[in-house]
Amino acid sequence: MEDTRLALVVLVPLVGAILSYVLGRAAPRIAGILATAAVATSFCFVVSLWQALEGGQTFSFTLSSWLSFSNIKLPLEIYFDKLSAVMCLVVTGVGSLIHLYSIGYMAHDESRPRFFSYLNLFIASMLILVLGKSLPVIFIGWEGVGLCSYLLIGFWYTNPDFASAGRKAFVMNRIGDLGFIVAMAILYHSCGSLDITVLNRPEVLARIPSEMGFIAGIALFLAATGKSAQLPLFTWLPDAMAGPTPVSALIHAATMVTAGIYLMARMFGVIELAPLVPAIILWTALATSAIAAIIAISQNDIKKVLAYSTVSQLGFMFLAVGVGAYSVALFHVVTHAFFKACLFMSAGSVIHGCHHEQDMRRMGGLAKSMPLTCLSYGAATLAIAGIAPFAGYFSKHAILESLAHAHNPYLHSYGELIGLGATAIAICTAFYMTRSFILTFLGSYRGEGHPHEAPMVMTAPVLVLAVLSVVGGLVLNHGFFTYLQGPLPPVATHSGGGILGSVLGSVPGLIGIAAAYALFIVTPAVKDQIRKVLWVGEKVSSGKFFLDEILGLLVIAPFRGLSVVVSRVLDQSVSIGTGNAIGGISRAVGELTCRVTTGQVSTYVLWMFASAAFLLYCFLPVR
Amino acid sequence: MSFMEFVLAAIGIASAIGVVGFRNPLSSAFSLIVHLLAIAGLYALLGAHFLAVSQVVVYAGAIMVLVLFVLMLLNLKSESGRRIGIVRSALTVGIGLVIFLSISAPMLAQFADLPQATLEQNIKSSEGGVKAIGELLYSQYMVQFELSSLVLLVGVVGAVMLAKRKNVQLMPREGGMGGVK
Amino acid sequence: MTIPWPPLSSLIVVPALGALVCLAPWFSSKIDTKARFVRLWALGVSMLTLVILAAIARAATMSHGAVLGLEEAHQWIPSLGITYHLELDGLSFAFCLLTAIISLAVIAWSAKPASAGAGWYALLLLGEATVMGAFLATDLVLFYIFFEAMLLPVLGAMALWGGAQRLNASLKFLIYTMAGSALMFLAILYLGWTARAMGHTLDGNFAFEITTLASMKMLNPTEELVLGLAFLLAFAIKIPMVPFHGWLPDTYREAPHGVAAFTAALLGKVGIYAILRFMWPLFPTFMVQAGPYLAAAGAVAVVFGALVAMAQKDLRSLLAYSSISHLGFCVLGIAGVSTMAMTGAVFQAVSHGLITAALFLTVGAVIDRQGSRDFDRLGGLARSIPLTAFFLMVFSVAAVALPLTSSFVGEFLIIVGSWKLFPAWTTVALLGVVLGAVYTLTAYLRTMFGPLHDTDPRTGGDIRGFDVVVLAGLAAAIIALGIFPADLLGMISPAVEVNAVPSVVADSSVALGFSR
Amino acid sequence: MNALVPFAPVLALSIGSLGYLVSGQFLERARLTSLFALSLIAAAAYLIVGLMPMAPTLPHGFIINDFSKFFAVLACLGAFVSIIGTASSLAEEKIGMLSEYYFLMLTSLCGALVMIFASDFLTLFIGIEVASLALYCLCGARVTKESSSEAALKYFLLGCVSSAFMLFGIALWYGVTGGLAIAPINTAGPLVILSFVLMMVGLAFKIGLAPFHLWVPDVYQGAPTSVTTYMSCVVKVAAFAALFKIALNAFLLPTEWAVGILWFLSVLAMTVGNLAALQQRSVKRMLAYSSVAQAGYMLIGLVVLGDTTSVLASSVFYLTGYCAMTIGAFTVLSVLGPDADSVDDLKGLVKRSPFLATSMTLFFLALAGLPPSMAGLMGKVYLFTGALSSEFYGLAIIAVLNSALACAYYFRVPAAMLFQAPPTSEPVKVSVLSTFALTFCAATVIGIGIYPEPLVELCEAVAAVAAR
Amino acid sequence: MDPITSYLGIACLLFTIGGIGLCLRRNAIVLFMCVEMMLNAVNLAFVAFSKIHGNLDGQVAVFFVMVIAAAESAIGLAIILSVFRSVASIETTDAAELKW
Repeated sequence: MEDTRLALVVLVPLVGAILSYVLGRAAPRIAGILATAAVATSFCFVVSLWQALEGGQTFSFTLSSWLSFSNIKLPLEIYFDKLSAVMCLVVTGVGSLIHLYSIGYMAHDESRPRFFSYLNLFIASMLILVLGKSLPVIFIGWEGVGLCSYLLIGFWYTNPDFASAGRKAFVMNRIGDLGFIVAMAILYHSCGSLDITVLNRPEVLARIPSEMGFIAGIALFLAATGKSAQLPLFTWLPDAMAGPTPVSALIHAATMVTAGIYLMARMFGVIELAPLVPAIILWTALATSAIAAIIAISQNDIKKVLAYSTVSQLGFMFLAVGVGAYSVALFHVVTHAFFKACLFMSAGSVIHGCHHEQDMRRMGGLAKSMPLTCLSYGAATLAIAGIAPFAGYFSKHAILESLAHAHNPYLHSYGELIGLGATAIAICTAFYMTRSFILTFLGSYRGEGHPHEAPMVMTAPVLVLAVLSVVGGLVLNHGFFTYLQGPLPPVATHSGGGILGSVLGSVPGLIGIAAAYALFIVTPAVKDQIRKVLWVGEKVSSGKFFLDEILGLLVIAPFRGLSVVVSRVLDQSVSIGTGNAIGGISRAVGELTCRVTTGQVSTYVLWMFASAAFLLYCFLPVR
Repeated sequence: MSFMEFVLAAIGIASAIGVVGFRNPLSSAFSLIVHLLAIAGLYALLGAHFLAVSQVVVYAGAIMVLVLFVLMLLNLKSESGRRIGIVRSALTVGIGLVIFLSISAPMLAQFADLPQATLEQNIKSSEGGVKAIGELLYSQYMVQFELSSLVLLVGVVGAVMLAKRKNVQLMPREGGMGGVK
Repeated sequence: MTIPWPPLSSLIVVPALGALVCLAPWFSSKIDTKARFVRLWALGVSMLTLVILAAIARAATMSHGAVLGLEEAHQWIPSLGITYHLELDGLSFAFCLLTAIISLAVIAWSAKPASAGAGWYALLLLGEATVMGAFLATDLVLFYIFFEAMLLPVLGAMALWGGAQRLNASLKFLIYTMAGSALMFLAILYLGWTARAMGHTLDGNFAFEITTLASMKMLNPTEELVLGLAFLLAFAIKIPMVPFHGWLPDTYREAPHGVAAFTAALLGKVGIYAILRFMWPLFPTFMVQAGPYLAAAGAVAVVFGALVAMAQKDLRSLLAYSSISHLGFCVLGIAGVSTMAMTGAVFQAVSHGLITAALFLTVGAVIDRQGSRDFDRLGGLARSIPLTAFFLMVFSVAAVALPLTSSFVGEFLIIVGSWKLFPAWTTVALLGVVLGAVYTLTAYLRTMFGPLHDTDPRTGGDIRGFDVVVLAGLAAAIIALGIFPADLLGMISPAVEVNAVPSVVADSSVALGFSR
Repeated sequence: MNALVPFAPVLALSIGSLGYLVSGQFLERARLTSLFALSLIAAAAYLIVGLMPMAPTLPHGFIINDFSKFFAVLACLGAFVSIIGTASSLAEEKIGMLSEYYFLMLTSLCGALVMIFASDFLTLFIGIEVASLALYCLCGARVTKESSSEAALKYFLLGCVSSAFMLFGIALWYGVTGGLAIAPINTAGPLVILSFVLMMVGLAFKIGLAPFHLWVPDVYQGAPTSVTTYMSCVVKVAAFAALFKIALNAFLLPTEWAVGILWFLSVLAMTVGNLAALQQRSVKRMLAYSSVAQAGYMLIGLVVLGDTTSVLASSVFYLTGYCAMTIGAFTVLSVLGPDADSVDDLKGLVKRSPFLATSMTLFFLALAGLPPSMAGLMGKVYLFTGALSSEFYGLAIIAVLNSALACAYYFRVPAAMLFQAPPTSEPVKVSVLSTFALTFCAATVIGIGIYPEPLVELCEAVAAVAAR
Repeated sequence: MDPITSYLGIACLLFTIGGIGLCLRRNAIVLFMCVEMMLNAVNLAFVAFSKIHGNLDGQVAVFFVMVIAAAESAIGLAIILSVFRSVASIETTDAAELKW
């Protein structure tokens, strides 16, 4: 069903992006308000559409015939179903809060109009991503969010490191995009369409040859690893913390990075074509999650901790994807959006309050000076640690549970192992999050100046999100999976359980919290002992597993070298050199030819005679 | 080949080599005169009497006198400076040999065995007396004859144009002539 | 089918006459006195050309429903079978539109070389006329004439107002092009002669008109191979394809900005156009056989151009090599029989024309301001020239083929279209997508981001006035084509199908070789 | 009187020039003399056009047909335009003796006409000598200039040698056929080939085909530019006419043995000419080498001679276009002054005289075969189509690659004129006559290119007669 | 060998000797004389052919060649004089300014 509201959902933030820049140049104050209003309006439209969704009802809207010509049909069409609805609500909802927060956070930055313009542009792109009816349209959003991410990471572009971080994010996303494009190519040729509503039909999927199905699945997953920061493409996400903190909250925690999971859920039919693909996804997710969690333990930059935690949590979501529990993954997306946005924004408030100090070693004891922020951060920490009844508990528990129901032939013998690993990661998560909480808010203040609580315009949205982190899981837990059963396959989970179940389910989180509390508050000496014993582990962890270096050595350096070699040798010497050489040779031969003309008659006559002799010798039949 | 023919041919060839070989241009010129006279003799032996006379008058007479006059006017010595290198000489002679062989071989092959009878008849019929040639010139070759006057006219006018200079004196250079620049 | 008015020739004649009028004061007395009027005149003429093109297309659409096969034919040299034959179909239209837009943009662009007067506009208009001619001509000899002629105005402008090495660069450009087209020239004549020798022509004379020649099917595979290679060499140099790009770095380094924009945007496109227009119909068997190699060449060019661009320290050189890279996609697109890929290739060619011209102009503004084009002497300009920075960002983003810009449409269609025929080479070309992002963003980073490196500003500041309109117009065109490409695609694809596809499909023996 | 009719043009020229020589001694007025010379040429051309076709009968030694008429008119036209174009530069070249100068030029033209009309070898030879002897003198006409005399000496000595070869060839022809008429040969054998080769040496020299081209650069450079202008056109026209006539009417080409010789000469000429021209700084030498190369192209028509006459027509067409180009180019040089020779002398000419620079550019574009002056391009279309249709692929490829190579040096002169700064800003004065000549040449190179149809038809007709 | 034929041989030989002289000598007048020698050689061939064919055309040709040779000598010597005036030498190695 065509619905203009759907277009407005996307267009309002787009117009907001333009207006907030243009009008914002005149009055910077207005930019943030405009942008926030735009997203909020969009949110309202989403809500009204969501309300209108009943049963199998969906909405769509065609913006342009786009790539339709001849017998090719690829219109620029957006589409609203339950899955999109969930994502849209998160994007616009959390997005509005973060916009609001940004008004405060960016209050003193002179480039506010640009910032809000980018933010709105991001929201628009993200909405296109989640609303796209066909893969190319999704790709529009996919690339759009990448661009906005690039622009926002490098927002403070005068610092070349920040600008480079933006570039890194974009390029790594581009690597993933290759997968997206390849998948589109394969699917188009096999199925004759790229419409997601068509592609998930079994009879259409049956047309894909098996090896192509495998490649398409892997390609899609590659795309997802780029966007959702999984191995081997996750190193951009920690670097992306160069951007302003609201950006980290919005893009690099709540919304954009979950696009990979959304894509997997959207294209589950393709993902499951070859059973090897989910297995690969699962293992990759597990490795990513574990590595990120380990790295997070040793980070001192508060945003870096959160960034690695995000990677780790994204890995968790992919674990669910790997076992086919897409709605569980989506659930985690939602709860994660709540608590991670809350965490980031709290961290932003902390940074704001500490005069742009990000190093946790120069914080401490902020609970006193910033009680509201401390409260929110604490609530979100408990949520991410998976303590019942906080939001994270439900989604995490559902994931661990669904792991047990994996029915992938490639995973049969490893079921327990994966479950164990995931549990260990959960413990780890609780540990490092507690550590960050302790370092930041407990103890005494170690930094300079006087920290102060953030203004109301910042704390209010944080508190809203904190509340959501607390109750979100509980509220959504019941209806969420059944709600998504239309667009997604059903999951065999009845998570939450009773009170006992909740207590049992919270154990890993509690262990982590307890360990952190023990090591950082009770017996710091033991902590140092452990650090001494596990010095290798610490090196690896604080060195971020040397992934950047490895990637640099294995990928970037060879390409740099190749580029220089190709440029110097193939281009300058061979291609251009050959042309020059031919020119040089003809000139030299020409010079020689001229040398015959010595200016002396005798020589000329000699040549004449010689030539005549040659002609006579060659062309006379008798010799 | 009669003895006379042989002698004249030998003189002709020898003097031709002399023209090329003498280093003094005067000697070359005299050698050329001998050569031209020998050729005139050959013409006479072949029965081309008119040509023989013309050869003596035009070539040995007019042209060679002109050449000698110029030679004397310019007061030239032998060719100065470097000799022609042995390589170049050998090359030249080699090329000359190729040309000689490739021209003469087919020619001699073609005309080696002419029927003697017709040949003698032909020789007789082409006795180049003044009358016979004159008749041809004024009938069949009338146009060409007239055109040859144009050739001579060009020769005259051209020489005049080149030699005559306004306001430019023919100034003998100091310090001897030839080769100094 | 013909339309009475305006005739197709007016697309060539109007700019050509306009150019002559520009030159008139040059012959009389002083050069620079009427410079402003000359500029307005040139603008008017190029605008008029665009309007005429639009009018023709509109008239055709009104009467026939689509721009298809508008013709204008006259006898020219009957004894040699050479005709004056122009045709405007969707394929030509796309390129003519590009030509008209780019000419207008370059003429309107205010930053021209200091000493350039009326001659600048005259040469640009002549360039427009000749390029239009090349895109319209269907008689091979006529095409060849335009193909050569279009070189000269560009060469002249470059040699007049280029950098220090401008003469060497222009000489190189000339020689490369001439060497390339020499064999094509022979091949054209061979075709004309064969048509006569086979007795296919009505009047027993040579024939050079493409539809006549193509309908004859007179070549055996060996002939197709040899002639096809001769044609291909010419176009490979013109496009340029690796490794025939030796002229390109020098040219783009030395040419004035406008000329570089004009060259990069239009001249190479003639190669792409001609392969579709002439080579596919004339040498279908050869083209099918050469397809994989062509695809390989295209893919290699994509990666090669990108790799070399990564190593450049000079903004203009980087643009030059990026051009090679982007055109590699076009080559990949026209390598195989796929309406999708071919249409995409044409679209990509148009889009690349717009984007690269815009980039050359914008980068020109940066270089003019900074007096340097070396990365080491640029940086942080986003703060001092924000508008330029904005446009450069828009065009860079377009260059890396982000969706909703025109180049995405082209690259997407090419990749998806070629995938089935040449999966391996398409994958290789995809690598260029990543590398493209690397060098484009690096260039942007080194130019606009980082600490301000504003030591030696030459001119006051940001672009302004008319130039903003020019860039905004180009940006609008790029984005409009990115969002609403369907009309243009719908014009291109039937023309492409008529030109390339049926000649192959009809021949079953060829179809065998076609299954890669 | 009727017997004299066929000779009317030659007579008019020769008698007129004689009278002119005599009267010229009394009135040395530059403008008058050139006008008189021009009117004579015009009269001759008029008479040629009016001539009735006539079979070669003794005692004439002349043959009048469309072929010879075309070439004769072309030679007259070339002489006419080159005299117009260069008349005003004679004073600067310090050629004092104008009446002798024009007399020799007219006589040389007369010789050229004789070459063109000749129907026997003797007449042909005399024609060659009349034309050549006059030219030897003309080359040395700038008596105050060392290089002029040197050029004359070289041209003279080498020209005589080539005449000797030619004459030997004629002697052999006489030896084989027993007559001197240019009539179809009825025997074959090595002597015929030998005769052809020796004559070819002589004619290749006159045309300036490599490897007998060594005099060309020296003489073109050393001779007064006005003479070079004249020579570059008229001598080529006459020598090509003679060559075509001999080859087609006497040796009955196409024959198997001739193809190799002509192919070799053609390829060598275009390659050597183009390669040697690459490095020249002197424009006259460059044009000289270019003329060698162009002669190579023009020979193609004869090389590839098949059963159709149109290939020969293409050579004639190209020759016609070439005349306009070369006269134009040399005329520009002569206008620039007697010593304007180096490329540097042309630097920035466009600032000093847009007209000269534009027309020179047009001529060079034509030589390079580029639009808009498409005489060269159309000529090449015509020539190479012929070569291809006779299946001379190698020749066509070499020729076409050569013409690409040639752009390298043809570019240099326009580049210097248009793109470089002038050493002085002093404008160049162009006389009315030169302007006329240049305009005529430019119009021709453009006109032939844009509307070649009439000339193509004419050339086809001419070739059809020649090959009969 | 027939005597007439041997004349042809002599003509060839003289022609060649003249040519060799042209290649080896430097004095312009000597070169001119060598040219004359070559013409003479051809003349001899003409006369011999005239005998072989039994007509006088060859001899007429020789006559014309002589006329031409006379004109040639006038012009040639004038040119040589002219060169001498400007270069003060008639050696071709000295009059070699035009080259390459």
